[in-house]
Amino acid sequence: MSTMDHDFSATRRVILKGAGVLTLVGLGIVPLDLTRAFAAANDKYPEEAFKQKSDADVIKALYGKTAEPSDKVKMDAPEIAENGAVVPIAVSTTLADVTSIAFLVSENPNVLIAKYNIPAGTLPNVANRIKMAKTSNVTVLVEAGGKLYSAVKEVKVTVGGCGG
Amino acid sequence: MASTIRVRATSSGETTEVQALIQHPMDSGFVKDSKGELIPPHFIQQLTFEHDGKTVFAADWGGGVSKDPYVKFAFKGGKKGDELKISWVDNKGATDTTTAKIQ
Amino acid sequence: MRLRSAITLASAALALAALTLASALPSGAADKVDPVADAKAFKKFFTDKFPKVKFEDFVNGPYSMNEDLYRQWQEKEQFPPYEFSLEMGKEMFSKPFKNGKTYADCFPNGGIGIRQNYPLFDEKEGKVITLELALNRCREANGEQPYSYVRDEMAALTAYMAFTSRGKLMDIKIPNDPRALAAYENGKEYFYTRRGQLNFSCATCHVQSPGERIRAEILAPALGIVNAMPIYRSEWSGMGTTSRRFTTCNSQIRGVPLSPQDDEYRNVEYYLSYVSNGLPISGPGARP
Amino acid sequence: MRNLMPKSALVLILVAAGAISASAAGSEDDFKAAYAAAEAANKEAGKLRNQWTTTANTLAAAKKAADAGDFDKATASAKEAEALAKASIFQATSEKTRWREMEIR
Repeated sequence: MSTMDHDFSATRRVILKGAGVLTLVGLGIVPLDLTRAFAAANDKYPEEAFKQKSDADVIKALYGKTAEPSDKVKMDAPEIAENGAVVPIAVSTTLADVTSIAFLVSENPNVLIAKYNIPAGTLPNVANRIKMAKTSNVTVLVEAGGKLYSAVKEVKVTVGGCGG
Repeated sequence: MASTIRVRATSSGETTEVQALIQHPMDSGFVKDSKGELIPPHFIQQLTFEHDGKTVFAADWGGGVSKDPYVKFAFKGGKKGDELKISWVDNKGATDTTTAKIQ
Repeated sequence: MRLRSAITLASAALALAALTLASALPSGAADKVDPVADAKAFKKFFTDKFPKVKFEDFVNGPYSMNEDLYRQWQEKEQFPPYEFSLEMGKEMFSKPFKNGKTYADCFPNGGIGIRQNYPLFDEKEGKVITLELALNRCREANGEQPYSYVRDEMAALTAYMAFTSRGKLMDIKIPNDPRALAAYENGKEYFYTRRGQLNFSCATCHVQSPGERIRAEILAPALGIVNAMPIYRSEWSGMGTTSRRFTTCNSQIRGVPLSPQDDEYRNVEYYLSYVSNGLPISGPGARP
Repeated sequence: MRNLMPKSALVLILVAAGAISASAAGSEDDFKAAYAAAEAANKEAGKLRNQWTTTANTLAAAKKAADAGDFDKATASAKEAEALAKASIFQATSEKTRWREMEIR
């Protein structure tokens, strides 16, 4: 069942036409998964993924497959964040067919920070500003051609951005 | 009231670079106020950019995105004078929408 | 509990002991007040200490002294966090009071491009008038309630006024009036006077240690520090005025802050601004 | 320029701290006297425009302990507050001339 989920989200933009969803219903998918199927179709907010407490659980909830490190994923992040409340992180990649990019901070109370959906025609480069509670690995996931790639960098935080 | 969304979109001919800054507290739900009580979560969950009736960028955000969030991306196409529609919805159901002209 | 109180006491005694030990040192004679010489020495101190920092970059605080920080700042400046405050200030500035007048009516040149002249010494009143004070007086003169000196509206208004003055060189005048010199001298004294349980003066952090980290923060040099006001501080998650900077500095060293716009704070701002003459206005600024 | 604390001073401090906390006595009257003395000293520091936040905090702790009926603790805190206030007075007084040592010239 979970395999189906993965394939689904990986290629969701291709099968968004109503027929695909209907077919799934016909296959007798349980309501929970139906919701998720629609979720993908409508870019529904990945509520569960945002509640996860570890990189692995986020990746599982979001993509359901493992990520392989890639030197084609370039992350631009400071060595030492000036303040954990505002840490500028940018990513770019030379990978083709990128469909989404996600930012994870391992040591934050909720690990997933943001997921960006990249339609065809949009460049696989994103910059944003994130909060970091303390020194942590920052992971960028790039979903491209149905596969998942990652890059990791440690960012030191001396003034935390999550209270205190 | 002024929009909560500020956008700068510039076309270089082939691509359009978009930067947006949004006024929002982005409370994660993990921070305590001065009285030691947790500030309830209040953050933007989804942000979309549309050009010519098509979504060119869509963000799913958690409470870990900085206060007054900023994002930058670029897409192929887009001419000077084209409109870009930006909208967000937060976890309390509040929304805002604006349109910006590509420069 | 006992340990805690012993520590508190110990630190009290520490300050005492430090004072006692140091009081054997010769104290400077009360020299003639010479602002021109002061300003020259002040600039020389910083340019000697940081030979690589370009003179006009001193207004960029800690960013001018650390490459990693500088890059983060450059990224932030692409769409700076003070943007909303600045826009709010612009709107507020042009919106008439209930009596139909505007802020522009209270200031020379309609309030545009004049930030570099504040604070100024008012010879009629015999006191230093800061921009923040002038703004609230403008409001009161027009039948409006004054704003809090430390927060949003005041930061927004001063952000806008600073923005219209960006690049103009700080140009503080000390008129030939003994009261002006006295205010300047009093500001200088405040700047160098150690206070609070930590026994720090403004100078301890911003003259002796800029570029260094205190706890986690990289300190800004005193030279040009006022040129960037008001500032959006990530630590505050918001904007703050010069008043906010002074009062929070005082409480950080465990001293009870004076009221915002207290004569002494106005005098410190006068002193600090005067010795930063010739440096460009860079406010509103963004700081860690 | 920088005032680093010599080791000998630290010894002094510890002795002073021990002496004061040992002398803390227990009755309500003792507390009231100690509290009044601390308040007076802090007021004086206020006139010199150099109150310490820690003095106010310690005074508040003293009051809280007294309200809870713990006069041992209340008196000790009040005496501590007085010591802090006196240190702040001393600081303000000596800085009247000492600030010039820090001045850039």
